[in-house]
Amino acid sequence: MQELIKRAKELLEDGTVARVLGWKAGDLPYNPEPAYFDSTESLADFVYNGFCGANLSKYLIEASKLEGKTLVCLKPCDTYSFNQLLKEHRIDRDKAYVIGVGCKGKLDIERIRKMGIKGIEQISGAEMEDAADTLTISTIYGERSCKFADAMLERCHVCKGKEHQVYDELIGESKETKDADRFAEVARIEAMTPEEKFAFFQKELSKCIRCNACRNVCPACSCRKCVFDSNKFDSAQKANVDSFEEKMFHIIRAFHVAGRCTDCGECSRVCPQGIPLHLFNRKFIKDIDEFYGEYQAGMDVNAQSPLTDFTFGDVEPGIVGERG
Amino acid sequence: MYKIAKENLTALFRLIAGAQELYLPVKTADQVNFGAWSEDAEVDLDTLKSVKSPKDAFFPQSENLYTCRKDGKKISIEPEALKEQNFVIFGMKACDVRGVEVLDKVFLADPVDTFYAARRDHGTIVSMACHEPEESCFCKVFGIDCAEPAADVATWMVADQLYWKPLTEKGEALTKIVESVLEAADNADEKSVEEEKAAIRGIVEKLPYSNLSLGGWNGEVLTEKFDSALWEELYKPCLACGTCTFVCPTCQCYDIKDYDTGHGVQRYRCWDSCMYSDFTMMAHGNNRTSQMQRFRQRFMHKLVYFPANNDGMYSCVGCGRCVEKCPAALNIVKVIKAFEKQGGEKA
Amino acid sequence: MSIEAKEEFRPKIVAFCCNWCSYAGADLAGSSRLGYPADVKIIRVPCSCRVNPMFILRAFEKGADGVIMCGCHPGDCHYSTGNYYARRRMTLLFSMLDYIGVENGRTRVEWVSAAEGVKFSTTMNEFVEKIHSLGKNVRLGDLRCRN
Amino acid sequence: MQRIGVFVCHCGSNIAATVDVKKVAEMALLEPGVVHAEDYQYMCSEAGQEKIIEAIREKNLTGVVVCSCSPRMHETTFRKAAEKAGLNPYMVEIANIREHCSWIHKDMEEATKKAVILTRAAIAKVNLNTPLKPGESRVTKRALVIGGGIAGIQTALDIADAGYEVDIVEREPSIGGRMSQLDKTFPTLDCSACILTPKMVEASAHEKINIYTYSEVEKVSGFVGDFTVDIRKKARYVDMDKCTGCGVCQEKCPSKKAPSEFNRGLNTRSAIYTPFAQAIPNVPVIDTDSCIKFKTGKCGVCSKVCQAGAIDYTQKDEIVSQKYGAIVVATGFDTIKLDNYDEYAYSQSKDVITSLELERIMNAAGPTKGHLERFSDGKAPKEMVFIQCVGSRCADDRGKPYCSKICCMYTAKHAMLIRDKYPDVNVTVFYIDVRTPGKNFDEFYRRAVEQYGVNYIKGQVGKVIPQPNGKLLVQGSDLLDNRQILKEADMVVLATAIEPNEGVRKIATMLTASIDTNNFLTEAHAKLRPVESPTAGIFLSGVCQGPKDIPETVAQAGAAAVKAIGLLAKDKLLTNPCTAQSDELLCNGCSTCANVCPYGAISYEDKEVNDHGIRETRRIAVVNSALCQGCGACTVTCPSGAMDLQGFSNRQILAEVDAICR
Amino acid sequence: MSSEKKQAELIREISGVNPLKCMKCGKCSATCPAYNEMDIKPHQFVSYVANENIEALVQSKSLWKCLSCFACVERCPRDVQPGRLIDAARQVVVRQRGGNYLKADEIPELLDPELPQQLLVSAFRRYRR
Repeated sequence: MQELIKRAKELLEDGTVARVLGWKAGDLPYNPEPAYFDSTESLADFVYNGFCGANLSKYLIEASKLEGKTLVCLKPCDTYSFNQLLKEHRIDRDKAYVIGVGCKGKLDIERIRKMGIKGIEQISGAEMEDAADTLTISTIYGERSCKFADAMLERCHVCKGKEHQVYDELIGESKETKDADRFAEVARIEAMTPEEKFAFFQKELSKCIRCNACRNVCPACSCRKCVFDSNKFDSAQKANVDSFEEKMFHIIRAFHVAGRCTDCGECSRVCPQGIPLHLFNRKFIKDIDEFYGEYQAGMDVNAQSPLTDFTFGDVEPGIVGERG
Repeated sequence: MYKIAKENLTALFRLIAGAQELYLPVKTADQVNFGAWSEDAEVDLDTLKSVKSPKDAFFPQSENLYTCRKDGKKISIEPEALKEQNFVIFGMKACDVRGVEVLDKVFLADPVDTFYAARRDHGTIVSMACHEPEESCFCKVFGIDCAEPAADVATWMVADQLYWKPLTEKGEALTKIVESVLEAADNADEKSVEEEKAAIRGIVEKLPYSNLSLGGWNGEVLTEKFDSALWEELYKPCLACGTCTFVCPTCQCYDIKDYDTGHGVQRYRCWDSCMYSDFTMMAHGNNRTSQMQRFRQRFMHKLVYFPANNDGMYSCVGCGRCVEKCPAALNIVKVIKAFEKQGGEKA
Repeated sequence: MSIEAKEEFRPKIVAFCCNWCSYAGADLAGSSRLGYPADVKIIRVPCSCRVNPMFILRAFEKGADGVIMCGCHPGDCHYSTGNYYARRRMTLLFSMLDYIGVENGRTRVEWVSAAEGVKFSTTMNEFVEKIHSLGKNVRLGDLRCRN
Repeated sequence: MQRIGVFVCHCGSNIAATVDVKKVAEMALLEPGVVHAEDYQYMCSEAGQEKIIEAIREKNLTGVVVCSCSPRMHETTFRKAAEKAGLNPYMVEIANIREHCSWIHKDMEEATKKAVILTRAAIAKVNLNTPLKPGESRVTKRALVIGGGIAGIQTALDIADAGYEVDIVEREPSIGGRMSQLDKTFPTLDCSACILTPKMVEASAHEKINIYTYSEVEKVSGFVGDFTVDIRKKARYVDMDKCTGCGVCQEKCPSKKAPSEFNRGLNTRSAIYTPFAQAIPNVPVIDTDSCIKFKTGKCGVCSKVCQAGAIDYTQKDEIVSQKYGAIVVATGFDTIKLDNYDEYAYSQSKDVITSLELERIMNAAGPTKGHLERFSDGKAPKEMVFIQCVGSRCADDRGKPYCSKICCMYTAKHAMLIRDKYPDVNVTVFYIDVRTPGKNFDEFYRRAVEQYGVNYIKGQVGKVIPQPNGKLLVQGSDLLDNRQILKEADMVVLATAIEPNEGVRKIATMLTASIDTNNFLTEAHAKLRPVESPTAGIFLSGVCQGPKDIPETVAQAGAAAVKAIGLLAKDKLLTNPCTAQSDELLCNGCSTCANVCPYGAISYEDKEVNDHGIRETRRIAVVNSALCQGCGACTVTCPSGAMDLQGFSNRQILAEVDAICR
Repeated sequence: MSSEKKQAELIREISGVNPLKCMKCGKCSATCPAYNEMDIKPHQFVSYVANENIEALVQSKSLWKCLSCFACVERCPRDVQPGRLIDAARQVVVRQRGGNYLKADEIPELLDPELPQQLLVSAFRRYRR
């Protein structure tokens, strides 16, 4: 982190960048917020630790409109989103100075809470420098600890790899944290009967409060105005009386980002109701991989996205029934 | 005061549900929210905070106002019936109860919101003291005592006993219904409740936000706060989602929408969020055109406009849900602290 | 379900047909007097690639029991490539509907050329039959739209 | 709110026998916006149309629904009627209650119910219709022909004869193309040069034709009727105006080692050269790769000997920018490379040659002055073997999957000519099938067998093995005799597959014309629009579209010319108003729509927008309505819904869905 | 299903070859070094399988004359690969007889010095376990 701050100061001072987009220390041990720093003094609040899960690439849409370059700290998985946004002309490569920051897995405070840990005062082991595999958490109710891996975000368990897809320079080491099959849960659901599937999603989606956090955090949902906010489809934006609306919202959202979703996992990270929203996107990714060949959005800026592409011999939609 | 053993709670719930509707914290797909009780509902009284506040017992996220039916070219209008069934909402925390008081100021003031009023009339609130407050709590700042919650009936869970204390007529009436499963509490019980209260208050003192200062926030500081340059900085990480407003126990804004059912139109209202770009959108456009303005609106409303119109009552109750749920780790505490810090620097 | 109730079930079925092949195929079925149940109602679109997945979801929301999309055979698209895009979109959409527990027989894609009146008619007969066997769409319909 | 009139047609008894038309009209009146409904015997009749016109005028209708037969039948009729009454024709929608209803249902009640719903859907749609106006775009009265072979020349001549300016762009120093390399042509055995040269001369002399040789298309922008093309005129280093074509420079040029492209590398040429004697223009070019002056700076012989002072070593490439209304692609073909067919020993023996090389050898102006001889030792061959289908009809990626179409005939021609000129030479043709569909083609082939005694053996050759004695051992099999053949030959001629010229993919990309996996340009419709590209204003001439022989090429060239003339003859183009439109306030500028547009109709502009008070410059999709054909692919791929299709808008289709599901 | 039909099916399955792709050009026969030894020629082999005339194939000498040099596989323009078909037919026969693989110590006894090298190599390729 100190190296990062030092480098950020240099780049600010020599005028390479006009501002730094990173994280600012929060008032609790686990809530750093995305923040801009436009002076070397302000960098005193800069922080980079295990709770800096936010994917900053989407902020570059606005930052691209500002005067001068923005230094942005991107974790390996964030760089896929950056590339995807670049491909869609939503951000300006010349306006960004990308520092690929190391990542050893990011933490999910909800998982820590789910372990019954509350009244948190301090958490040690979440700093990026030490590769701690145990978190020590002091709380009002006494000291607790947990495995780093157990507190990790779901997405880190299926990490896409520690390589940054795009960067101007790299700072810090990364560690691959993958210890689970990315599609295992999707496959588990696929194997259910229609009744079970329906019950599963009904249960999860009935929690949706339509707060739009998933949409607004999503780097693929970068529309100036979402279809759910415009009258083009007569589609209401806000919660409706019937739970139906939630189902449609999430399917349509997943469809709109199909082939563009990098599986960054932000939707599931931010959902206040803990709905595993990535299961929708990952289903599309799995299908695309199976039907049209493996495709990772954001890996190659020049690759044709699967939904704007075709081959003469593509599978027929009937395969869905035949597959059983 | 009465008491009931924890293992007998199901009997209590069964008794209430036999007479009235019963809503209480229920765990669905790993998340706790207030929901209707049923024999197979997984009741969770240990989790301190439900994800959503229980305000939707009185002010549902969506509710139908009236239905138009089309018959050829004729249209008939059927108003939605008001709530007529009595119900109990069990396990509300002190902050949430204060939240309802805030909503009362809005919906029960003239002109009275009849849908809300009907629900308030028919609802009985059973509150529960917060056994183990958490680091995101700051109800104390608003003068709320989470050890001694208001409500129709207040309850305390101490070890394996639930203590039950009716506070109002409605509370007494409810107590009558469940009398058969309650035992009268004795002095020793009274004492253990007092000990519990002291313990809770002791913890509250240790909470990181408990000493938050609201100095400088009142109905009189409109221009000064409105024009502050700090907003420009503070709003930046905001994603413009509605999480904070939808988990909040006091946010009361709603939008009115029509739904075409094919054979008519349903007019319904649903929660709106001041964070949304079409909030208060009018035919001519929007009077808040930037996210900064919308962000400012939320906090100015909670800490300045509302107290200005309601004898100094803040429309924040310190439940801390926004602290826990904001995807960008923004919240009202950070706003208050930022202003405090700036004030400090100035001074 | 009792036999009586079954007889009462008249499914609502929406068929999106591209103007150049399938709509013409439906016309041919008509002029050849090749019947299919009246439950099928056709919406004309310029090309199968005009069919937005949102249209299909909307039909289900509003109470349709089945949605079928017909277009030119792959390789014969009037706009050369439209149906290839449509094919991918529908494959993914159908797969998603299956995934969330909607019976997959409720959606179908069939390529019907302007000369295939017979195919159009048999396809529609088959599809209506299938929807009959699946019964009413209760999983995707909006409660408010029920009478 | 619209004021809609609904007109229900009985179609005699076609509709009225199974649909209660009165009921349909009655029910229609209950729908929102409907102010008039009536039924009539034959809506499409003069009297029926009159009813529509009258109602529009009297009731101030803003929208019309006709419940009748398929819109494919009478939509135009009713739209015209509405236009007569002063209503925008696009405010008319048809409810198809005949083909889709009365003709397929027997039960009156059921059919009527369905007719009512179909009518309701049409009414719901019309409620959201907006008047549409076909756009207009101007037409530049000039055509560009890319490629100066027989296809390009013929197309250019036909267009020019109709009175329009034509430019031909040819990559080589002379026009003439593949045909100029041929000796004789089947099935008449005319001398190729004798019939081609007059055409070349005619083209160069035509006052409406302008030829850019040694030039390439660099950039294409614009759309049908209004293309702008940049043409790179490569430096010839010879002044076209001054050169008299005397040829002294070529004679004196000391560098004569460059392989002659025209003679397929069978002999050499000078560094300053014209590809062949009848070249048009008869102005040489300097090949800087072999020119001593360019390589070492010393020499300059040509400049010294040129009396006209035409040599100019300082010439630079020049870019000419020109506007065109139509573009014809006539880029032709080449033979495939034989690297993947080692078994035929093409690279091992000089005596294994391709058919095109044989053309040059047989030609009196060719490397051997027309004498048939072996390139290894200059001896006259006694035994010649022709192998068919080399690289054609091949399922793997060594060759091409298609039939090259011309080989059967030219092989028969070669065999016949050799047997005619050198009766002592034995000619054997190994074939898989002999394909001779064409006027006088089979007769021609039979003559080769019957009259000239060419030995046709059914069976592909497996291997050609060069022998130490200089002969070529051909190992084949005779499938009819069921025996394996080992034959010593002096020369082997390979009927090499043809493929579209390299570079055509680049041109297709510039033109946004679609191209198939074999690099043949795709026609707009395989049967009905075979000489047009799906991209408006682009026409296809010759082998660039698919293998064909000279008469077919010339026929297609003429057809392409007619299509181009048809376009150029218009002063303005009316464009289909049912095109996509991008809402600039919703557009993200993400380029997804352009990726799926088959017509290249979408481009991006940086545009200043005012989004509810926020002024900023945004990248916005802009649809060129002259190019857009209205398929709607973009509308679905657009994530924000900014792209919508006029006449089939999202809201219109959803209204139909809603009306049907009600 | 008749047994011939089954066998033809099996041959198609083992070889992964679709004999209907054959355009009867005869390049396989033209290429084949063992052509003269064969009673059913390589190109005929393909049509025998296509026509499900398996009994004749099984009886033929050709089945055991093929060297498995794969020249036909290499040269076939239609991806039909007669060599694979022949190999598959052999397997069908060998499987029917049972004992479709050899132990290492059985091999030397079975070696015939006249046996072409290619056949050996092919056999190892095919029958190893």
